[in-house]
Amino acid sequence: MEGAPEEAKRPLTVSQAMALAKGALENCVVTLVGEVSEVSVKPGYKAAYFTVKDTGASMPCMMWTNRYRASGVQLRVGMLVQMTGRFTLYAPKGRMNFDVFSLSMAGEGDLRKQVADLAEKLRKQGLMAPERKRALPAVPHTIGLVTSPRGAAVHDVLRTLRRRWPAARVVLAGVPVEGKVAPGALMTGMKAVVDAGAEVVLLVRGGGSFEDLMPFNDERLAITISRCPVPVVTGIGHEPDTSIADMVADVRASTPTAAAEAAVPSAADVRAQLAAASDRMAALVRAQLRTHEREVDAVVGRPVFKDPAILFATDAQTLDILGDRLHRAIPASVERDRAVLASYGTRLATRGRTLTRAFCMKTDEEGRVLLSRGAALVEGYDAQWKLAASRLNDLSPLAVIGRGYALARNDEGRIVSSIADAPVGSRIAVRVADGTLSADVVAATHDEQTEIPWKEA
Amino acid sequence: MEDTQKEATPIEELTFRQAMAELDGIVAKLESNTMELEDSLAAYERGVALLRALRGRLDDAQQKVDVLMGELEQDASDEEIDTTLHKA
Amino acid sequence: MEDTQKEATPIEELTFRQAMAELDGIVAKLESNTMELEDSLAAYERGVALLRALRGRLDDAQQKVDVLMGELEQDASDEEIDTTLHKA
Amino acid sequence: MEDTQKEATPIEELTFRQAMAELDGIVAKLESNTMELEDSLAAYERGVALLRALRGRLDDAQQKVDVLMGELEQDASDEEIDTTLHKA
Amino acid sequence: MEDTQKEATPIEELTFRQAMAELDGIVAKLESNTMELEDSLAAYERGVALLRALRGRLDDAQQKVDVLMGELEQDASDEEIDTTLHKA
Amino acid sequence: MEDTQKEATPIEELTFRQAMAELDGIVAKLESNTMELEDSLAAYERGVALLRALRGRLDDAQQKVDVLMGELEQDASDEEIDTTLHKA
Amino acid sequence: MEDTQKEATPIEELTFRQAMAELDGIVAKLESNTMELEDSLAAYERGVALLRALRGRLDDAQQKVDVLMGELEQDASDEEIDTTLHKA
Repeated sequence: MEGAPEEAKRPLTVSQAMALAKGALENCVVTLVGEVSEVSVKPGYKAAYFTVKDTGASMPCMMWTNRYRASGVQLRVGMLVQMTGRFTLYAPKGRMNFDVFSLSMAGEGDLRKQVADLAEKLRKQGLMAPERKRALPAVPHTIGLVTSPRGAAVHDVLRTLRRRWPAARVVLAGVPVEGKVAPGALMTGMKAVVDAGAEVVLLVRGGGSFEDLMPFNDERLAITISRCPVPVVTGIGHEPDTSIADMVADVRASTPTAAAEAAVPSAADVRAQLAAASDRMAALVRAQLRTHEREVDAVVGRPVFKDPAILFATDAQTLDILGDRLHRAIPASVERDRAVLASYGTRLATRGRTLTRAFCMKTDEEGRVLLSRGAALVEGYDAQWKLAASRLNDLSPLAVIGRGYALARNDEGRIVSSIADAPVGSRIAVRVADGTLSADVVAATHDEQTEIPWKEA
Repeated sequence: MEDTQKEATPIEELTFRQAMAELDGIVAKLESNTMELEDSLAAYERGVALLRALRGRLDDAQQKVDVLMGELEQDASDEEIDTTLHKA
Repeated sequence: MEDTQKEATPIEELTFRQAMAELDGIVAKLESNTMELEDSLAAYERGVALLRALRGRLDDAQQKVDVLMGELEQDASDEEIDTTLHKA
Repeated sequence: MEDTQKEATPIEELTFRQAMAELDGIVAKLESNTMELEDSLAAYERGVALLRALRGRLDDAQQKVDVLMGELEQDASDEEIDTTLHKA
Repeated sequence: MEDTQKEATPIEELTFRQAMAELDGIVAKLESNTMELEDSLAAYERGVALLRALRGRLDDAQQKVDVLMGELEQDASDEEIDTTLHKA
Repeated sequence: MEDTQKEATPIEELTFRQAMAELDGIVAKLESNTMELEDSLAAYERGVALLRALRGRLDDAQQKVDVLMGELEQDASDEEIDTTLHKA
Repeated sequence: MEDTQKEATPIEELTFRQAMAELDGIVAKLESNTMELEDSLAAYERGVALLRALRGRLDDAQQKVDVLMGELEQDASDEEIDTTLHKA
């Protein structure tokens, strides 16, 4: 465009003309309000295309998808929108577009402001605090459903509940969800289902415009939800708008179906859980039984039960040994004593045989001595006597008599050696050689004195 | 047997959730591996009864809808086999 | 006999674990070989009685568990038939 | 006889171990060969009585244990039959 | 007789060993050959009486022991029969 | 007679040894040949009497011993028979 | 007679030795041949009386001894017979 002034007089090429127009248009940023007449928002497109009109004109618009998403507005035909942008040209078709920078719903501004203010107020009151959020009952037996009895939402919810958890009883409060009466009706419905025993309340409706959803931004409803004795699940199909009800509810689901899914477990999951519990219990009990069996088997395998003989083995052996020793002890001692006695017997017998022998020998000896002595006892005396006898014999004065002499004795026994010795008349005994004569003295003759020669010898 | 003072509630008097919780408790107790054989057996028996009862309830379940307010509009696409509607 | 003051508890009144513990004690005492003949005999008798009772209880328990599991399996297969019928 | 002041306890009143100890003492005394014949005879008689009583007790005990073991084995074989029948 | 102040104890009042000791002394004295005839005769007579009494006692003892041993053996053979019967 | 103051003790009152000693003395005296005839005669007579008494006593003693030995042998052979019978 | 104052002791009152001594004295006196015939006769006569008496005594003694010896021998041979009989 650098050469534009000098080339003004010369006819421009189409492209140059378009570039010139584009430059002129794109410098003009305007804010306008219009009603949406056509909308083409498709996934995959880089931009959202729509048309705004008023009674006199219509204007094609495009908005880059990222910007459109950021606006938070969902375009619908008939919507009154306020937008800021600039005109631009699509050169290949020679079409003018309004390139929208920002978009908001015109006429809703006040409502949004009100809602945001209420949200802020309730937040400050703590109604949205995460710690207030209650957990849903794992297996609700009674589910309160507060929604419109008409339309897809109630059936979506019932179908989902039937599919996932037919065991639950549903108490339904079919109430209007749009219009001025809706908040009060919703509150009445909630009370009705809670009174009917609901353990969880599903507060749902299908999608709608921001204005349609206004009952769910009601402050009284919000307080009712926050004070509801049972958990509340919202399923208000109006992404990306978030209602006050969503904010104070215990669980917020994006759709009625999602709310139903959040409220009940899946029967299949529960069956699986039950099956797992069944298997687990059986396994545990079997394991315990096996453990006990092993314990019992271990005891059975212990030596005392395997071979109970060991219980008494030591005692039995000790007893056998003692028996054996006892067996031997006493006979041995009797035998020993008997042997000693036998030796005493032998010694006594031996001694018995010789007991008197020494004495006998002694007496025999003495006997022999006595015998010999006896034989000689008289001998000495006898010899003595014999000697004396022979000597006496030799000396016998009577030998004289043998030669014829006689020996006369008077009656006194005296030798008559004198006539005086034998007076006449006395008797004398005259010893002759071979005897004695008795003689009487008849006479006496006195001899002359004769000498007796032997007297002098 | 340690828990005899606490008589077991008849299963029919238990809610599904209570029965489920008791079953969970039984499994946990069995897992603790500290029970007497007799208690384990009793627990197992109770557990089996609970299991069967729970399964039975699941099998027999039929959705009941009590309409407390308003009039439910029938949806032609739903098969109404499992749903009993009660008008309040 | 040293433990006569402590009368033996009737086995039926013992839990499995108590009976097992008593049996273990008896076996250990028997194996220690320090008992009087009379005591070890009595202990042996008690041990055998305990052992038999424990075996009996285990058998009963096994049987009971088998029965209970059989019931569960019966349920499961019924269900399968139901499901199959249902789908058909 | 030296021990007459100490009357012998009736054997039935002795425990197995006590009787065994007395028998042991008797045998040792007999073997020491220091007893009077009369005492040793009395001791021998007592010893024989103790030995017979102890043997008798051991036999009884053994028999009792055999019976108990037989019961245990009977149980075991019954069980085996059960198991076999069960498997069949 | 030198020992008349010490009257001989009646043999029945002597223990076996006392009698044995007296017999021993008598035999030794007899063998020493220093006794009076009358003493040795009396001693011999006493010795024989002691010997016979001791023999008698030993025989009685032996007989008693035989009887007791017979009983023991009877027990043992009974047991053997028992064992045999038992095994049969 | 020189010893008449000492009246001879009656032989039966003498012990064997005393009688023997007296006999010894008599024999010695007789051999000494210093006695009166009458004394030696008396001594001789006494000696013979002593000798005969001693012999008599010895005979009696021997006889007694024989009887006792016979008893001993009888016992011994009885015992042998017993032993033989016993062993048979 | 020179010795008449000393009346001759009656011979029976003399011991054999005294009588012999007297006899010896008589013989010696006779041998001395100094005696009166009468004395010598008396002496001789006394001597003869003594001789006679002594002879008598001797004979008696011999006889007595013979008897005693006979007894001794009898004893001895009796004993021998006894011994023989005994041995037989």
